[in-house]
Amino acid sequence: MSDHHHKETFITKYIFSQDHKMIAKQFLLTGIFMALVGMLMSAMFRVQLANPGETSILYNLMPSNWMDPDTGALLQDKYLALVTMHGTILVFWVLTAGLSGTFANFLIPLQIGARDMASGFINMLSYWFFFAATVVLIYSIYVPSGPASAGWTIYPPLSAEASYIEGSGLGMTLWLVSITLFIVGSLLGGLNYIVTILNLRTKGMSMKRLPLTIWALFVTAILGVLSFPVLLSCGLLLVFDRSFGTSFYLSDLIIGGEAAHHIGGSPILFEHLFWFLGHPEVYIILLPALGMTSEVISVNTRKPIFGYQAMVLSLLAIGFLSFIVWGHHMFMTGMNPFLGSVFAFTTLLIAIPSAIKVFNYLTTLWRGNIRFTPAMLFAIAMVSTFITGGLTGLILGNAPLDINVHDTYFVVGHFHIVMGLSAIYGMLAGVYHWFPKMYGRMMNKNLGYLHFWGTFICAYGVFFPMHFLGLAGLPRRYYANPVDMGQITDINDIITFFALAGAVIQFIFVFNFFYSIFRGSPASKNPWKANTLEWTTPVERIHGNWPGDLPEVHRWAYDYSKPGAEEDYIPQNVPLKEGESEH
Amino acid sequence: MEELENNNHGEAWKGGDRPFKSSYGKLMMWFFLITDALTFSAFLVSYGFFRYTAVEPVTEKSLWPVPEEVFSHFPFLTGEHPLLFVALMTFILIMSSVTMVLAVNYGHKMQKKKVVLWLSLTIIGGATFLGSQAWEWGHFIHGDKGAIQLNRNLEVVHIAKEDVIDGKDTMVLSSVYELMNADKYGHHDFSIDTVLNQLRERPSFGIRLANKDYKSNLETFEYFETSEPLEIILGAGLKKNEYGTQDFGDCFFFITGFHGFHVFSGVIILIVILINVIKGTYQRRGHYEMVEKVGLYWHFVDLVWVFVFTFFYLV
Amino acid sequence: MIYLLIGGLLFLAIVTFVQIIRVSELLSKIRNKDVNEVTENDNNIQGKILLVVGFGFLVFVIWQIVAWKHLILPPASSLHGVEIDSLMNTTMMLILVVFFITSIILFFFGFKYRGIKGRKAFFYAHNNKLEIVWTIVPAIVLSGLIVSGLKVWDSTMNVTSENSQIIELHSRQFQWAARYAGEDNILGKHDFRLIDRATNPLSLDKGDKYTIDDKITNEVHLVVGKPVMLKFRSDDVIHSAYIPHFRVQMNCVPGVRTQFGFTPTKTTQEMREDPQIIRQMQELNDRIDAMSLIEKTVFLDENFAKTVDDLPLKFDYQLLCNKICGSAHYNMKMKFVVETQEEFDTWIAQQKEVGGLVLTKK
Amino acid sequence: MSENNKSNWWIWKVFWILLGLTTVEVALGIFKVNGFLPHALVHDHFIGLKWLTHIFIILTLIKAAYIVMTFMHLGFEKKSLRWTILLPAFILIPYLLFIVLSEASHHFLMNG
Repeated sequence: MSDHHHKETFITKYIFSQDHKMIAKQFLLTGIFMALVGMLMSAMFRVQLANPGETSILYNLMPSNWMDPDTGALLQDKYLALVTMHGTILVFWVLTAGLSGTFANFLIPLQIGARDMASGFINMLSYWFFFAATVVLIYSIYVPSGPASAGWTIYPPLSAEASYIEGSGLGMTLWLVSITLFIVGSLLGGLNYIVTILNLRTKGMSMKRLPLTIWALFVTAILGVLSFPVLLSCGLLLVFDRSFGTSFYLSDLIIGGEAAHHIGGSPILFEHLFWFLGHPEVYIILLPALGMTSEVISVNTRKPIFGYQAMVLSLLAIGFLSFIVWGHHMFMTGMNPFLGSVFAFTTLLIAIPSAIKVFNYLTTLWRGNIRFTPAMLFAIAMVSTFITGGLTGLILGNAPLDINVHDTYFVVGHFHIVMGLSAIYGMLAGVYHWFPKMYGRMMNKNLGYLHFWGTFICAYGVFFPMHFLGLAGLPRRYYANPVDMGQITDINDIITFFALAGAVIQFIFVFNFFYSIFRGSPASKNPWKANTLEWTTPVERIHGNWPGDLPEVHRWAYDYSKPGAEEDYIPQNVPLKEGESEH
Repeated sequence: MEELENNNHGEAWKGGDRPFKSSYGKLMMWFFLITDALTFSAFLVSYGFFRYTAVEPVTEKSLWPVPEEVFSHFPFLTGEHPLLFVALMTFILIMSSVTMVLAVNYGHKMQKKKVVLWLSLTIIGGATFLGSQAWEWGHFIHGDKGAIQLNRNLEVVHIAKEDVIDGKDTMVLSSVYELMNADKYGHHDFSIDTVLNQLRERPSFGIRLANKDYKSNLETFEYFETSEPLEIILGAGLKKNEYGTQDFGDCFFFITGFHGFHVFSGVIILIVILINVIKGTYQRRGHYEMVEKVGLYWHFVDLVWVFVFTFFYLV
Repeated sequence: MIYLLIGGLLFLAIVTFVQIIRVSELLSKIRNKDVNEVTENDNNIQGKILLVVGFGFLVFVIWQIVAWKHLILPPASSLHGVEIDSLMNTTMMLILVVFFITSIILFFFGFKYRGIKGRKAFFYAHNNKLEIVWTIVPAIVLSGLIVSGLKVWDSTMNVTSENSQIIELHSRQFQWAARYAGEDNILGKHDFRLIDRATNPLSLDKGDKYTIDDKITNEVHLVVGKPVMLKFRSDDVIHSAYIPHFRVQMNCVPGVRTQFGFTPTKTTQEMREDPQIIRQMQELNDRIDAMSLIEKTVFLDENFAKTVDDLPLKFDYQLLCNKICGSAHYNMKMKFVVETQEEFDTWIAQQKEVGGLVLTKK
Repeated sequence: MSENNKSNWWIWKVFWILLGLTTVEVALGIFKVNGFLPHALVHDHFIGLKWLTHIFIILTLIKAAYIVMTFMHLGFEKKSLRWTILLPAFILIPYLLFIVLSEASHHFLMNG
């Protein structure tokens, strides 16, 4: 049974592969591609905001009918299309699929000691549904009327009627098709992750010994499985409203100067159903990053993560709370003020488990022996953005304070830092950390440092000033600044400068990544001297993960610098010495 | 791959604990059912939302149609038989659930022939249910009362007539067909003017408003002063229906349709499984877990129907 | 051609880059060292950079606060806004304190405990007392925030329309209109099916007796110190009425009624004398002054519907649309004026009643 | 055969229970139309719903419980599995319902 070398053709090995490691890489590559697409879109609208009404070489990346034929400037509704697609791509494609798709697939079987996912076939299907969704989404950019343009939250009626905005025609239909495929893909994936973690752990790998990454991915998968189906319902009802004339979300509309037949529906219902997914989605994005950060910080401080149990409990608490707070996105929709109070209360509760996590990270750093790999730097940056962005959440989650900053750049700054940057940093930390396991080679360290410092500086340069724009009363999704706010132009220019610089710096990473796949220096079996099980597998990555028997687990994953041990790390499969206590 | 999956069950299983003492396939099915339950509950919650908002502002009377009036027909029977047909459909579905349990039960005992028998009966039950639903949809779409749509808030009002019950003069629900002396099973296309003229000529007829208040003939035309009649609606579609508020029809088609789609896919899966059973796939594999998993799905479909039945037809 | 050139340059740059990396990796191979292994030297350098950049970031934050403080909104010009502002300031202080303390600790720890070969980290897995402390302390602080937050929320949102002047704000792509309830202070009914863009753009009910004295205007005038109840309505998509200086925001949702009641406390004139506003307007006017005459004319005409004679520009309250609503979303705004009762009375007397304008009974 | 019948008796028991409950529901529905039920049951409200509606909901939940616990075997699975399946449904669905219905009542207030 130790021999898992089937005859594999190119197609079964690289394309329709059922090996979780290959599927993870497929997710990662698609994720990186989509991240670049999303980043270029943001570069385009940052350029527009700095030079409104002027043309730019960047716009040539888009179909020519996106530009004004005379001035070459970006058209107004296409600006909204860019914003919409940027949001959709980053939230769903990069941070949901790219992050948890990649690392759940890669790490779950390796860290729990399983040969593969519970069902390799369903796992493969999950990727290919995602791939189909990607194709449809990219295609929708090129339809003549443009892609979906109603914001990534696609609130009807704007998303329901093509005469309100051009993108709500075919582009919106394709968006809905794409997101449906995406949901099917992530549900298949999520079900697989959950049962794999529950059922396929190797001997000795009790839930109390699971690495925090796996805990985070577990909670993430549960969140996905419970929240995505409601988005599916929500989207289906919207499809019916758009295409078959029902009135689930529409009422009292005037279309083209005439009263439409819709009556009785309510956009507020849509918003509730949408945010029932939408808020857990924020944590679907954030939790894997938190989990991987815990892992990377522990490995590189050479210390056990402080308060393992508290970390797990706070993960679970965040997971649970994320389901009952969605209304804080809707304080200003005219919702029942009583519900506003309920949601303000539950929202602020989230700050408690988040604070626990931050303090535990800081204590883990205390008296460590920190090794600054690029992954470790990104993990520290992740803690930093989690603090910076999380704190402004106290303003946005408190209903009365939200009145004045709701839908302004303050929100944009907040969520880009706390969920955008944190999750991206977590993802990059993960890539730098597990790259040797994925490809058997090391990524170039110095390029990694360069990439990190560039990213860290530019990202704060982009998103921190946005808070001031918001406090000055500038609404988001504006094609150009209102001129009577001429005083804020300088801030906008600074943001655009950092955004473009940051975008260029990402190409260092792309280069490093592809260069190292083929030319990087060969990695050893356990280059970071880490404890978790994936580092006990051979450098040659075989289908089935371990030659011979599966490893047996005897201890938790965080025995770093344990007193009495010779080395400063003890892998999980090393039996306890006589008289050694487990923690 | 087959080999790897088997390894996870068989020899290579190194005794990692399975906290639920259940195979991964069954767990996956259970978790899938939770997601599906959430999908359905989102629909039913939306339905609750529409029903709750369909209330007349000042009087707080419900503007939602009365289901017992809408679903009051039985094939080959004349007259009003509220809920009887849907009760029969429920019975069929519960019955098919029972046959499914029996099939699963005999699967545990490895009695192939019995499994085939009860699975086939389940399929027949499912197909009958689908047929009944088709009949019901047909009836719903055709309608049997007709209604007048008014301008204000697109209110839908029904025809009523005076009657004597227990010696008291009251008004009862009638239909456009009765007013026009037409056959309700035929195809008609009444114009709003002919109906209004007829209403003027037959003073024993009036209307019933969406809030279930009756208006005598005189009051009717007073009411039409402020709220102008637009057209006659016969039957139901997604944009309008003769029963009342637009969302009633939309929800009916969408929710029962989505459930019907589940039953349909269930029947297809059952047929595939039945073929496998007959071919002896599971007998060779040594267990009928596949039948059990599909059984879970089938019971879930039944479970959803129980809720749809209550909230759509009874309440 | 230009693309070909850029492509060629990029290609060359990449090739050079690859070669440099190859050489450095080969060199280290000769020295029998893995170039990608993190050495003590790396730890030292990166730890120091972390300290410098981290504290640089904190200095950047302080610089922003100092340099841009005058750009943010001046203190609220409404009664409830003052409460919101004071809660906002408390929260902001708290946030900044926590932000600086934790960030300093983070960057300092990173620097202080940078790795040294042979040193062993301190095995410190958990400490229940410590963890309970930093669960309970945030919980207490947060309950304070929540309680005061809910108090402000309740008093802001649960305003009744008694004693308030009632004004309807009507939104559609991409313009606002206001409807004053007239002397009876009751808005006439409306029904979206009565729409007629030419004669009845707000789809008012012609038969309703309350409609006749309503007044439709394209800017809103309010009386200082007098409560006002705004009722929102939308004809097509969701818009959002955002009046930042009053701390007022509410979505306009088709098919759903929403409202927001508040009391303005500063007249437009008073605001124009506010030092912070003067400074903001000064910067704006400086910008306009720097333009050529033609640019000026075009700019003023396009953005303010004004001419050069109106310079320098003066402050006005603005209602902005704050929910994505289509291509001209960013240009959907309306002027608000707060003035004394006398000024208001003169203005409103000049506005025509709906009854005399478009509504003739069918 | 007799042995098989014996081991299947619980299935038929549950079947009769479900059938009985459905019959009661349908009967109540028909009585409601014909006006045989006490006025209080059909017209008086309790927490926003009619008393009869409450009865229907309780009967439905009993039916659902029988289907899930016996037909779907959940009653015979491990306790931890049972709660893993049931808890999300018990928490999330009522919460969503609560929020959306509160919102609906607010709509109704505002539009009135």
